[in-house]
Amino acid sequence: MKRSWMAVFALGLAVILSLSLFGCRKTEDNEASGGHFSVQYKGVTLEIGQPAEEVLKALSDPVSKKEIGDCGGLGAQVRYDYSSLILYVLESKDGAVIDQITLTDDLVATEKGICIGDSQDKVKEAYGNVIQSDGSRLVYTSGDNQLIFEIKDGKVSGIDLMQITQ
Amino acid sequence: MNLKKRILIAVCAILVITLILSFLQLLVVPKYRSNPEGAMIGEYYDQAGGHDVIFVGDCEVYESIVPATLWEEYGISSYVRGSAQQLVWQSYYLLEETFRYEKPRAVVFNVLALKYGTPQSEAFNRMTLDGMKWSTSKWKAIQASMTEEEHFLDYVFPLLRFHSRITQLTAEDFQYAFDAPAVSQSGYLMQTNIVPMTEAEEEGRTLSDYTLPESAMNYLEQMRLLCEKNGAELILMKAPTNSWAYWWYEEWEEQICTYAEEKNLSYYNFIPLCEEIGIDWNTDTYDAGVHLNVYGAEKLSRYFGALLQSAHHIPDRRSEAETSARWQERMDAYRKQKIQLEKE
Amino acid sequence: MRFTSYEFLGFLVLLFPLYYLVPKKWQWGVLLAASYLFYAFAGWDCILFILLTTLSSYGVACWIGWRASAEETYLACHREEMDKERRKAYKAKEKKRRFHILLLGLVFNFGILAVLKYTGFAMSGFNQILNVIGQGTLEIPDLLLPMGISFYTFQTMGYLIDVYRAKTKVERNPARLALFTAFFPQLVQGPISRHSDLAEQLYMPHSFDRKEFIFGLQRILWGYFKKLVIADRILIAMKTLLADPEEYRGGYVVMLILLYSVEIYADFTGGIDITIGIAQALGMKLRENFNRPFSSHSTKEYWNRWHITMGSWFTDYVFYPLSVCKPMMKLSKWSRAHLGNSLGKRVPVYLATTVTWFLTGLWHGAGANFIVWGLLNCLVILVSQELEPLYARFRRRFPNLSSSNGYGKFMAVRTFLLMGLIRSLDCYRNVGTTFRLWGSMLTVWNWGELPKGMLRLGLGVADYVIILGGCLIMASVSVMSAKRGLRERLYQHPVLSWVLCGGLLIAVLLLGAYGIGYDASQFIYDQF
Amino acid sequence: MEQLLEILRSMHPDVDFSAAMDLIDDGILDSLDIVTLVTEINSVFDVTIPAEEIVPENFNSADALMALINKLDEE
Repeated sequence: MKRSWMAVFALGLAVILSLSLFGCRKTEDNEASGGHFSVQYKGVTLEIGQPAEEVLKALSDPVSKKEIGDCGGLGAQVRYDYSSLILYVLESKDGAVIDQITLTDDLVATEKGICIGDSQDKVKEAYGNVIQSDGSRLVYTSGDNQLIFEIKDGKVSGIDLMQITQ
Repeated sequence: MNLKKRILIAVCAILVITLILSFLQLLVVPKYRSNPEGAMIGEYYDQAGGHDVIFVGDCEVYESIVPATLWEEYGISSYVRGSAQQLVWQSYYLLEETFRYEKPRAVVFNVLALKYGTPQSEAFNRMTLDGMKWSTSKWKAIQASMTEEEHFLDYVFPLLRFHSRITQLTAEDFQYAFDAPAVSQSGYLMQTNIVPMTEAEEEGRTLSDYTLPESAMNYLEQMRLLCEKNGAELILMKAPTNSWAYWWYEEWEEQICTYAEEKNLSYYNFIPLCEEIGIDWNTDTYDAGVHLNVYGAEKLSRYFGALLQSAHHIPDRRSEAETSARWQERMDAYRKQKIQLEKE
Repeated sequence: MRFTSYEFLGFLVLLFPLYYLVPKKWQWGVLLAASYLFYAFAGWDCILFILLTTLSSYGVACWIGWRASAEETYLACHREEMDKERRKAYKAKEKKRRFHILLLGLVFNFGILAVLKYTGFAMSGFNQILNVIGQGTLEIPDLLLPMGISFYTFQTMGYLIDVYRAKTKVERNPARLALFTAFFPQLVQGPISRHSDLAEQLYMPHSFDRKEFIFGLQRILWGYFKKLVIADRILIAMKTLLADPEEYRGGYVVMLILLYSVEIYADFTGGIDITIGIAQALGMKLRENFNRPFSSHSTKEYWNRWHITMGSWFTDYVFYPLSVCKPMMKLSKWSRAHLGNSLGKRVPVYLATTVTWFLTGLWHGAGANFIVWGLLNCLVILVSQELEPLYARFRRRFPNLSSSNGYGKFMAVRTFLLMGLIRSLDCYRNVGTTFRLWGSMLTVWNWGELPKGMLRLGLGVADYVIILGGCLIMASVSVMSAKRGLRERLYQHPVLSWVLCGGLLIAVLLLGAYGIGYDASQFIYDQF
Repeated sequence: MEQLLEILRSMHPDVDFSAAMDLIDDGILDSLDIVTLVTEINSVFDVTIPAEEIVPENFNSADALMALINKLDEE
């Protein structure tokens, strides 16, 4: 009597264990090594795809603001020039989102501390071996974001954070 | 209640329901009065035929080319089949359809749209494609333009897409349900107000990739072959814009120039020619440098007309009675709208 | 493939003619192919699990069937030399062996369900314990949840238990059992059918019956009306309310409860109408899953009218066996001896009820809030069971009042609100938040700003008017069809039925919350 | 039989069980009552009603119940 009870449960457990090991996991999307790219400016972290409203409120008013509507009047590209960076915002019927960030001087750094003027090696050391390097640029991707370092004679001459356009 | 009677009732009921649904469809489909960019494609059909030059492309085309000036000054009969953010494959299929209506001598394509290689936005797709009459070209254009969230059925039965507008209907929807007056002058959307361009030009933003998408260039190549097959000369143009939002990068310019040389097509980039054309960014733009207003467009058309006549032998048809009679109507309509808009 | 997608409508438009054109003996084959095609849309890898369940229950059922027939032949040929005593012992031994085979099937299939659906929940619970003693956390695997796994698993296990109880004959053809398990209309959200009811209908050839087919289509249309025009429209407002529970407190919670009650009624009964409508169009009769639930006067009655097939499944296969099994018998003897007769009598029943409701809650979803939802329902039922003598005395003291219509209405409203309150646990998905918000209903008084506030949730005045109109239509249809089938009566007046159906169709196409403007949501019960 | 009626009456005093013919179908006895009844019968008549016997036919009237009890008794 005892033996058959044990057999039944042992078999059941074996099945469950094998299932959980084999358990067909959802295909994990292969998260690239680099974490999420972001930039710290006046105490506010700026990221691509972030809703623009709070960020614009948190940052003091920009040096200049230029808005260009699209042909059909459905949305607009807005460019906010700040002292050491330019913020491109995409406005559409479902809200405004940060589309691109261009650093313009060495007062602002990426989340790994790289600013304009740093050496090429410092960039490679911080962001790992180069994933994409076409001539005068170092390009790193993470998720659907991209971080681009323009390089001129060994030094970083421009930093851009943007979405990968198809 | 015998069977025959039941079937009769069923057939009548289905007929009535279809009638009601098609009327509701006419009601809820957007009429594009406030944003006329959506209504232009549909206006071509009752003016189709007898054009020597057909322009296709996005807002840069229908805001910079004035067919009325081309006719008035050079006797060139032309039509602009432009629409908001018209993608290159949409231009291709529009051309494919246009060649069924007429055989123009030349086709002019504005190259800015080559920067998009994949479907962009559902709203712009609707503005360009809903106006088209049903044909294999429209069917293929829809297939090529649909974003993931879109369904082909939503194009076949626009009621399925726009049904939610039933609670936001305005007088316009009832007034223009069955037919609506034209919003454009042979495809040109007149803009008379003036918003000068103030600060210095800024460069466009840096791009992650400066090469034009391969899919777009393939469609350009197909467009060239299509024009060749139909005996039309494909001419490439880049309308003069001066804004960081629609910046024309040198890398793109190089690629277009090499392509044009390779296939020996003529390519006119009007941006460096602004002084020669006489475009003054303080008076000739209605949105601070992004598009030309009517005055700028007339200047550009005057300049381009001369080129078309000299280099591309587009005939002067003012002497032909029948064509000039047709164009007389269009010229009156053009002048009337211009006076009226300037009053506002 | 959701019921509200174009693909599904295309699927039906192709299936119906094919089903009636193909030779009669192939009809069930067409259904099987259609069901697996429908399932393939949900993902190829899910098919593995439904096959696993089907084959395992086929094997176990045949094995039990074989053991049972072996027992009969043995008894038949040894009838003379076995006296009553030995025959009884042999039968008991055989029954025990069959029980073990059954147990094997149950453990295997419920094992699959437990692993795929509850590992995450169990591990997160385990992690909480680990955090308390500071050992860090386990990485929770994101397991794939096959569509409708809870429904088809319960249905096949019901079949296994029925075979063990010799309530239904063993299905010798695995393909037929596969159809019983994966019959596509009921895959998404039930009803959970019994093998004895459904099996015969599935394999019997069906000739085209115009009246049944029209009734089926009408019911499908009615399901889509409730689902698209009412349920999915309400969902827009609910999403805003649920996105930020802290902001929408007090009066908003009451509105959420009311909205969710209407939304889940329209959504669930709509989905079931589509399911039963499809089955009827194919010539089959599925069990009704609802019977005017909002007219029930008590929670117990409510659970006999809402999701009937689930309730009866748990009663037949969990509640009764649990309350009559040997350990429970010993417990009741013990409790009767020690706690006196009146209290002792209640112990087994209450214990069985609590366990059943715990499992019902767990079945609804892998989350603490579902379990609390189940136990709360159980608490209400047991409390009202205790108060029964009090109600009886009240009825005796005020006979005319208690039998009056008004009192009936009062009880119905009371049950509706009580069920709505408990059901909001589904919405907030977090027990703490839900209790806090229940509290806020009393403490926070923001009814003043409600009219303006409700218009900020993504619905305009027109939408609320449509929802109200929808509720009136649903109520009147429910009242009219209570006495005699509405479609039956309508069948006599084709013009009127065409006007109504045409109106419904136009309402669905025009006012339905579907398409790019809205993202027509899943059925609430869809994530099972 | 009398004992059985007495148990039934203790649960629902206002129902005349001797005459009633469809206790389950009319919803007079619901699942809770059935289980209480079964546990009572098991202890009073010293039989064990298995779960598969809990079906409407056996519980619809007092006579049917009595027949079930007798059947289980002499099996």
